[in-house]
Amino acid sequence: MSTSKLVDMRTAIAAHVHDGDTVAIEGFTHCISFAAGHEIIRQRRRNLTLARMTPDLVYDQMVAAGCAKKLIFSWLGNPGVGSLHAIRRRTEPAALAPGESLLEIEEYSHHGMVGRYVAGAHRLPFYPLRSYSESDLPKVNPLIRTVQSPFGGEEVYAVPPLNPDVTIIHAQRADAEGNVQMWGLLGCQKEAAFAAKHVIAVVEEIVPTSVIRADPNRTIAPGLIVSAVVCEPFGAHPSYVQGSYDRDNAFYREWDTISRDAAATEAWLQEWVYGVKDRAAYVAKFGGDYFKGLTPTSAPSGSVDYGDYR
Amino acid sequence: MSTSKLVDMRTAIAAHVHDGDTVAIEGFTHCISFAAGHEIIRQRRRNLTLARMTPDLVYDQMVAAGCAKKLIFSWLGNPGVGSLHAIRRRTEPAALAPGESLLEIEEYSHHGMVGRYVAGAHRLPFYPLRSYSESDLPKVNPLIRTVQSPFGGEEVYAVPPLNPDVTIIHAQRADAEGNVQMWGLLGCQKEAAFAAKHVIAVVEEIVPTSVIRADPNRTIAPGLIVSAVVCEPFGAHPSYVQGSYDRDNAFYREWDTISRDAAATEAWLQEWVYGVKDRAAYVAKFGGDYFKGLTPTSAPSGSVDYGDYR
Amino acid sequence: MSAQRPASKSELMVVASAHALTGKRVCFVGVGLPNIAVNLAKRTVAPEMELVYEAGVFGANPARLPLSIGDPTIVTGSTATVSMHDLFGLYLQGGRIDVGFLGGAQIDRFGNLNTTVIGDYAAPKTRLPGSGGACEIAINAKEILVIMRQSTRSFVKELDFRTSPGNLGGAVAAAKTRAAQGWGGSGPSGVITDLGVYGFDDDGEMALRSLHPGATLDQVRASIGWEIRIPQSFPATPTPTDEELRLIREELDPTGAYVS
Amino acid sequence: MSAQRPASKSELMVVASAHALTGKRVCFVGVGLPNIAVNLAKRTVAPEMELVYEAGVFGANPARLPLSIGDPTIVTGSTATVSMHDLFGLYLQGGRIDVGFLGGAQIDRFGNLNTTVIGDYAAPKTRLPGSGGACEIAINAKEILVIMRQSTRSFVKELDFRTSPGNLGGAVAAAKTRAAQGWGGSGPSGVITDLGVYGFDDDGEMALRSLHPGATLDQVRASIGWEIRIPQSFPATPTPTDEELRLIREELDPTGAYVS
Repeated sequence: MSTSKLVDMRTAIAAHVHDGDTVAIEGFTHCISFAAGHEIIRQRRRNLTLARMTPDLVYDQMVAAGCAKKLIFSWLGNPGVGSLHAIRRRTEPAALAPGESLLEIEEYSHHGMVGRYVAGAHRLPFYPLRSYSESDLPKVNPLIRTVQSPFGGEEVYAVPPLNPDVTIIHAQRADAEGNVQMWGLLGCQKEAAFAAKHVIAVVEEIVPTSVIRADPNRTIAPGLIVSAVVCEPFGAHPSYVQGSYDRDNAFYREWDTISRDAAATEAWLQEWVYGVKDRAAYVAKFGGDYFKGLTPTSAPSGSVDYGDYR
Repeated sequence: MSTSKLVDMRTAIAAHVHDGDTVAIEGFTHCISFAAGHEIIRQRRRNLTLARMTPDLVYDQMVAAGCAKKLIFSWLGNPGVGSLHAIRRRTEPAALAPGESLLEIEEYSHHGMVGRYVAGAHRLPFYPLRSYSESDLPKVNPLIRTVQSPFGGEEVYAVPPLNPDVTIIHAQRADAEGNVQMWGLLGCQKEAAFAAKHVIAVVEEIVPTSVIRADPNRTIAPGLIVSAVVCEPFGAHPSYVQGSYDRDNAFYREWDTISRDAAATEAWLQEWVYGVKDRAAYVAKFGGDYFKGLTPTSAPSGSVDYGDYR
Repeated sequence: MSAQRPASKSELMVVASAHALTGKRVCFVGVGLPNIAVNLAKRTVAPEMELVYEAGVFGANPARLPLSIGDPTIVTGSTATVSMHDLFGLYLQGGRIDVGFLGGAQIDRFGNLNTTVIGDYAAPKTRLPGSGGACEIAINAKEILVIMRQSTRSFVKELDFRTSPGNLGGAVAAAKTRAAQGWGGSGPSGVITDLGVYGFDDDGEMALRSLHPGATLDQVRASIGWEIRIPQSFPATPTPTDEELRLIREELDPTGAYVS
Repeated sequence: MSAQRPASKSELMVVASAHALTGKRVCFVGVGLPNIAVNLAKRTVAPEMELVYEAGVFGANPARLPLSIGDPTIVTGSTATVSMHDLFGLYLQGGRIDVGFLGGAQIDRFGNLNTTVIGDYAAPKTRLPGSGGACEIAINAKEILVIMRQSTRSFVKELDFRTSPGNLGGAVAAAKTRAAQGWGGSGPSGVITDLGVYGFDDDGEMALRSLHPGATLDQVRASIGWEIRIPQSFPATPTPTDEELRLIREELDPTGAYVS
């Protein structure tokens, strides 16, 4: 119906990510677009405000590469492993390298970050939630406030909308118009996408529109809100894509070692980000067997019937 | 894992619907549990507060049968046809039969009703929305109020939580523990179910738990929140179940004629509700070929892969 | 196709409504005439238009004419089928809808609409369906098109109940309220009746834009409960083409259930 | 199985945590030790327990031990996989979670927890992960179990930052706040360490409930930064059974990644 939005990653990032932008690469452990993060590093974007519930390795790498001036987040760690050391070097004064400044920090809880995206996506001035009561978080984040219920006067907490300039989501599949379908952990991709001015959808596979239309309940973002579609197999590595490949837990552990040392981190970036021209080259560098080892056996959902009504 | 919650409709209604309760039979045009509504009529429940976005024929019939003292709703019509005449006879003073009193009315817009269920399900004291501005609805419903944003002071409208004593949803399938899966129009079934103290899930088919677990993204309500599971094929007729049978548009039109006349309405209730002992008898009364005529040809969703990760 | 019988009043409404959708992208569809108008537009002047049904469907591709807004045919083959919470929150309130269609039992000169009651709210003469999604469509869709047949009962000086706001008491008040209250849209942009097409002038008041073939100014004036603004000159509404009539009569409403 | 090597401190923590889950229905699972404890409980004392992962999974049935909270193995074969919005809104805030597990860098005598910073917030000595879901789990899960190794660095008189509220300044203040602020839960019910199991007394203050085999009161006192309440008499924590140790060592953590 519409014209194709299919572009390569370089084009998508060049068109939609600009210095100073607020960028959200979402995906809760699952479907994190490392491919987009690496291309942002290669294009040497600067002064980005990076929003993400769990900054994960992708933001640790982007911070190490000097892309970020600020983080908006709710949990700052290497899931299942430990710390994000590059980010710690920019948040702990004693660890700060000469000439570097501290990252700006704006911090919430998980529900608070979700609420920020929901408010942004629903065009609400705030999102109410039962969190933060007697926590010190509201003391250090002036954007966590209370709101009084008009029914009985009870006070709950509220967070303001977050509307990224661009949200980047990874998913299993989309059609060329940008209708995106996803299964497994849904994170807050839908809300972060609807909250954004632009959406870049990165997928493992481009499918005909008929595949999307055969199962419309699986659509998390319609082409209407998507500015660019990028087909990038293994684009979420070292995170994973449900049904396509496994989380590369070995790399998550390895990053803990690499990232403890600034020079080793820089060397890694040189080899695996600056040193490859795109994700296809990154995948090729691992060798085909490497990804075979991450491929799960099949667990089919089964098909349901929507019925043909004429 | 848990014990079975599978019961027949008579048992489910007897156990969970009591005189004076607030009852929500949800389903937006799709998957409306007429089977439950008819059983409530047969068990002669009284003084119910009936909540539903679109009361539809099911509440017109329940009001005609004398079950209701109050309606909470957002759109009061026979969709695609016209008025709900039995309800009009209880809302227009000139049409009121001797000895009858006016129904209590508490009325919202669609988004407002959705918001009431969401607030109820999320345990929030209110739900904010950008609606009602300059409408007369807040003047006639004191539960539509304004709330001030703690960010910039902007005023938006708010509705209070709705927590039905029991929510009844219909869906394509569930397992015996009450894990419910649904596709097609999702309405506000999930929110209405999570908002309720008890949930009765009525389904076309009971499937093994393995079918549910093969596609966990399709689950709209987990067994955790479901008190009773009823297997009731064609239990949504004359509304429809995506992929199973079509909406019986002829009956929706026919009801317009029947319901214009109080005596004809009563005769219909005698024949089709009081006169049959359960939904199976109702279906048998139509004859098997009748429902064959409502069965669509197949439109499969196709299967996706979740991957077996060991 | 030739020697078509001339367009009926309903057909004139449908075709004029379709024309008003020229080039539009995302349209919130109601049942009945708006539904046929939108499907006609999609086959003619707005092939890229996405149909949104308030029941929770985006990018519908119905294989038959849906009787109700929740017909299963709007789901099968659609781009996205979502909960009402998502539909009203993400799509409508989120600002993704270009055009919403509304109708009503009463409309006033500023395009405010009543779909709630005739008479007193607490003791109505006629109980109407109520808002449904109309109140929030009026506020949050970027623009509103109204389809209604004209009569002095429906085009009234004063509404019995204002369900869905239009231009309130005029353009100035409306602009101020829209900004202060964060409305997503700019209100009514056109009213299509069985006699003509109306726009809203700088005062926010309804004014004739074109007169349907066969209709007269006397008919227009006699069926509106206030002195309707009629400009010095105005065109005739274009006569439906043979192809438009064929689409309506053969494809969209072959039984004449809506457009007769 | 016999001639097992004796239980390690981590194994004692895991088994004591599993025992604390006896008969529980819905548990919010964290990674690491809590994850192993919950999976052990499901195989022993709480077979009907449903595992909820904050990543969006209800009724998980992991085929392997998940390294992270978002491992694909928690999705495949689960009862429901949902958005974070649903997980935190409908399940947690909605009041459907019986037990939440928390840990932290610091805990005080009232069970308040710090997972945010060591040192000053604006210029921290150590930047920790932050809240994640901990703050809302502490408030909305019906009860909280804490798993932490004891040390004077972590069991402190005063937190550097209160990320997740426990019993605040004591039972009276906590009860008042919980009612006024509409908390869904009643806060911490137990703390399981490498030395013992603690409960909370009528003042809302931590008190020893049982001492692990091999641990001494001197060790307990030396690794807590305040004068810990120790009752006149208390039992020993039950020694892990052979079957419990076998499950941990052979099924749940065969590589000893967590429990060693």
